Amino acid sequence: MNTEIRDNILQDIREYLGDDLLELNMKQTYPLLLIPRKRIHDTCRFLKNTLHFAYLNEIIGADRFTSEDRFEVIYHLVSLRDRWRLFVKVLVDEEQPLLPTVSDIWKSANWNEREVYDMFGIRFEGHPDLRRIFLPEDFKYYPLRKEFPLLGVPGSLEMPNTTPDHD
Amino acid sequence: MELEKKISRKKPTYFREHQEALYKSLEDKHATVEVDKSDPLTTRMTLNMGPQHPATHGVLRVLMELDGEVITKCRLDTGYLHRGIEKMAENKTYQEFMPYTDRMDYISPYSNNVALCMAVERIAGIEIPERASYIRMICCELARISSHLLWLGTMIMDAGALSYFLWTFREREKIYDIFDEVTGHRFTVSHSRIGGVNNDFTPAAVEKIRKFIREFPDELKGWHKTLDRNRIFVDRNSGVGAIDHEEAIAIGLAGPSLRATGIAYDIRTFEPYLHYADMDFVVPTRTEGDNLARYYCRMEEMAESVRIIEQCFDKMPEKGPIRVDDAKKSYPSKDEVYYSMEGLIHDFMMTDTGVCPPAGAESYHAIEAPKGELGFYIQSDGTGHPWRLKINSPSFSNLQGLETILDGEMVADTVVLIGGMDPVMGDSDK
Amino acid sequence: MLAVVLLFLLPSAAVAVYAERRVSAFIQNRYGPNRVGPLGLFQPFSDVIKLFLKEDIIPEKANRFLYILAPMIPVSTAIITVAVIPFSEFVYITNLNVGVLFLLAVASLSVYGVTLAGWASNSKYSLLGGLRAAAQMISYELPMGVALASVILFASSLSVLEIVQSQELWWNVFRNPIGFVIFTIAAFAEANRAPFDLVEAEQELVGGFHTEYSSMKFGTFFLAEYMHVVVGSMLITVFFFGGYHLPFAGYWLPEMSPLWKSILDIHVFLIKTVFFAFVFIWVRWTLPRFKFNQLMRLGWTRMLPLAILNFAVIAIILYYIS
Amino acid sequence: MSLDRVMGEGYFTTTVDALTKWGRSNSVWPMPMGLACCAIEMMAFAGPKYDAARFGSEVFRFSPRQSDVMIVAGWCTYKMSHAIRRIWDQMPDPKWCIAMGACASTGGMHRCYGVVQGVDNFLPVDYYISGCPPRPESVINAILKIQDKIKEQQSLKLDS
Repeated sequence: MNTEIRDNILQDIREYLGDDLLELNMKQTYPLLLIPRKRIHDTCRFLKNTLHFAYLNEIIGADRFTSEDRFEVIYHLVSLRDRWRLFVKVLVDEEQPLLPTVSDIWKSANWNEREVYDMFGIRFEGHPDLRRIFLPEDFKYYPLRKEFPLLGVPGSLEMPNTTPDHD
Repeated sequence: MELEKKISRKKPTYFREHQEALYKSLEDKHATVEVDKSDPLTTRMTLNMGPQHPATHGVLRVLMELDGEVITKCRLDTGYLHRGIEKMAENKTYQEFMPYTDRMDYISPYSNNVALCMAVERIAGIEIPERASYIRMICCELARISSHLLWLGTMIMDAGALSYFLWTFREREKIYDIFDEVTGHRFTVSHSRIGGVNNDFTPAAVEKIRKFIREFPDELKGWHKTLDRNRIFVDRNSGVGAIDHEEAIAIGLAGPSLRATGIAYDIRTFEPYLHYADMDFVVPTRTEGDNLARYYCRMEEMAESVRIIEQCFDKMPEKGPIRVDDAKKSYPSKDEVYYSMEGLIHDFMMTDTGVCPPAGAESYHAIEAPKGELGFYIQSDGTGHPWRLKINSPSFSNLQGLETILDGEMVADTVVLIGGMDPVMGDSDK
Repeated sequence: MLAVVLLFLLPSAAVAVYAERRVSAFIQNRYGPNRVGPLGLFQPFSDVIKLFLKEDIIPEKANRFLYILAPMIPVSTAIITVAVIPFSEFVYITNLNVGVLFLLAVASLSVYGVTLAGWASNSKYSLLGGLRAAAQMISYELPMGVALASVILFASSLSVLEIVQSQELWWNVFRNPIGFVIFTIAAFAEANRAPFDLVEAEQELVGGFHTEYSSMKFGTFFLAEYMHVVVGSMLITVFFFGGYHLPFAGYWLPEMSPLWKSILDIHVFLIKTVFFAFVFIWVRWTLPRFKFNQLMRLGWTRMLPLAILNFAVIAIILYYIS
Repeated sequence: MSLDRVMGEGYFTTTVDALTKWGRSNSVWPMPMGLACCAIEMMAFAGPKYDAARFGSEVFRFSPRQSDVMIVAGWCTYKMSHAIRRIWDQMPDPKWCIAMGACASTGGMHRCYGVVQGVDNFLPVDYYISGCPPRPESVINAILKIQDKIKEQQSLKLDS
């Protein structure tokens, strides 16, 4: 990855987002963009269609445990053409954990968004099939939130009946 | 029809809401195969495969709606192995968390160890000694061979030839022996350490590895001989689950499944880690994207792995440290611990607090595990525990693709397709 | 005579089970059962005792009558088949003049066992297994029948004994090799053995038609499968490998007294049967399974036309020779 | 019983009992409940180097109706526990259960919200294998212990 292409890409992103690019973190190996919630859908579309970030690797949820903008969702994008990764971060509020889905842009966002929903309770608007992916639907908590105890809430998941004739 | 419905929709007895949501989601799914609805004979059957089923490689549950033997639509239900490994990671030091990575993709634990170590090393800024990185590479490639061997055995066993499974297992036993000698355990090795590896190769281990890579190509040739021109095997796999490269990227396949569609996305060449940049090897790709292409990709990868191990032995320094000599970053050697006060204190501190990356740092590092890209995204808060550790597991991506691929195939194909995708539920369920 | 044959056939299934386990172990670089009795020979008996004494489960929603009836059918058809097989020139239960038709009729009966078992146990996996069985049997019955018809042309008789006697000089495998190949493949399919075992297809359908069967009902299916292996090898021997005849026996074998001839014949017959049973096992442990649509394609578009062509060619040649 | 009077007290029942024990103990067909890493070692147990077939246990029946001993290999989550219990309920008597590995026995290292801390919470376990994962030798040992257990318990004669 030569620096010229990289600078070009970053320049394109800056131009597209303008003032909405809240932060561009270049301290780590890969750039990390922080953008506002309302721009996420069109930015993702722009990144995929114009800058060839065709491969959505994963969607990461995290709990910052702060009073405002408690959760963050990070989109991990790969450009196979330019051999480069990009991380796009949005902050989500605890009171209203809602984000527009990107599963209409990348099909692979489907399960990743379900995973974030399962672990943090962040709902994705317009998701075709927003169910819990790992835990059963009957479970009412979101385990990766920091207040959830490691050993779980007793009785929140049912144990099988040990008398054989249940039906 | 009413009776059919009654039989197939028996009331679930446990996790009621979950089951109902799952069945409803199956009904809601847009079918990719158009079936003529006017024919009164097309009665549908919902077949539940798993979570305990011989071909689902663990505890995957496949819920499918059948038209005769053709799957019109299907849903995968995962999470039967979900134990909350990411939650546990937040409560462990980085080094303590390593044994858990062994149990993620339990077919190739060494790769997972290396992936975690390298992610932590990147975020904490640790450079590992040269000999250690060669040891890691050799063991990673052995793990790749061992993983692909299990894939080969189980996939052909699912297709009906049981003996291949035992033949490949015989070869796997040899790799287990090597790991037993190198690390002290058959397959949950936990051999890699942050800042190096636990112990050096013994001469016996080197001898065993050399013997293995000498003999293994012949075995590989034998399998090629019995399978490449086997009509039943080829007919069952060619054209089954075919997918083109654009679709493959869109549904986010990883590893050999993606490479079988023609995308040479291999982290070893995409952004080389360890010493893969110095190695001479090719990334096998195919363009068909079907199950047979996945077979060829994996088979050729095994041959490439042998070549990489040979080159590693050529380039590996004869002697040298195997761990960073910096007690703030890695465990001191056992000699130091037993015979010096400082060593003992450092050892204690490493176990108690461990490596502390700078506060607020976020970093990602991926390696090419046998199943695809395995990455760890770590957010640090300055303590020895990760604030958030996200595992990007290849099986998860591949299973997601499987849900699309299975539509329109036959029941008999599900087993070879699941085998060909090679998911490991411990990896995908986290 | 009947009792003797039955006594011979029933343990033969047990021996076949033992042989399968040892041969598969040999193929897979293992030992196989070797703890129970000398060389593990009593392993099948220990299995049978266990199966007899296990709890017998009939699923609640199953059709009880058919569920119980189904396991008996494959066993009885396997035993009935033996009625017309000659073990030597003088040792046979009966010599029906329509023996070949009888064999075909009985063989097509055995599919009822599998299909009924699949339907009656009210499980989806079983149902799929049963459906596959029905389709498979019908498609392979035809090539088998036509292949047998080409055999009948040489003997000009429907009696099994006369078919064997017609092979005294030249075995049918030399005179009719294509018929032999077709018949062997069809026999594999009839016995539901790999690569045609998609009826039970352990990896897809768990156990196929016998998924819901427990205890000795399952054991009966298990034994019936091996009986069909033995019977299948007997049929291949009888129709294509000269039955009890040594190779080209008519040219060099001297006249013998009926007693000695019978002893020799039975041994020759047994050796051939054992060889083909071995082939059955060998194939099972090395070949992958067919897919359902491939099986149909093979049966209808390859084997049936080939069998008919073979029949026609042989008929024309024989017409001009005579 | 008249036969008992002729042949001595309990002759018939004990003979049949011995035969039953012999049959049952020598053909213990496992139901492989392979959940996680231990499943791989369970495969190795059936594989060429360790060869479960020597003890008559190579017939891995995936249908619960036809198996005798359930080997729970790997950690068991709450979501999976229901399926395991259902399969156990479907197995015909007499049946035995082996908890293979630390996770199945006690929850092991996976002390977390998703994992049942030991399958004995809902299954009657006959033998626990230690190790994470246990080596195949330990699984063979467990099978032999199950065989011993079968030989020790009365199969037909319930009392006296």
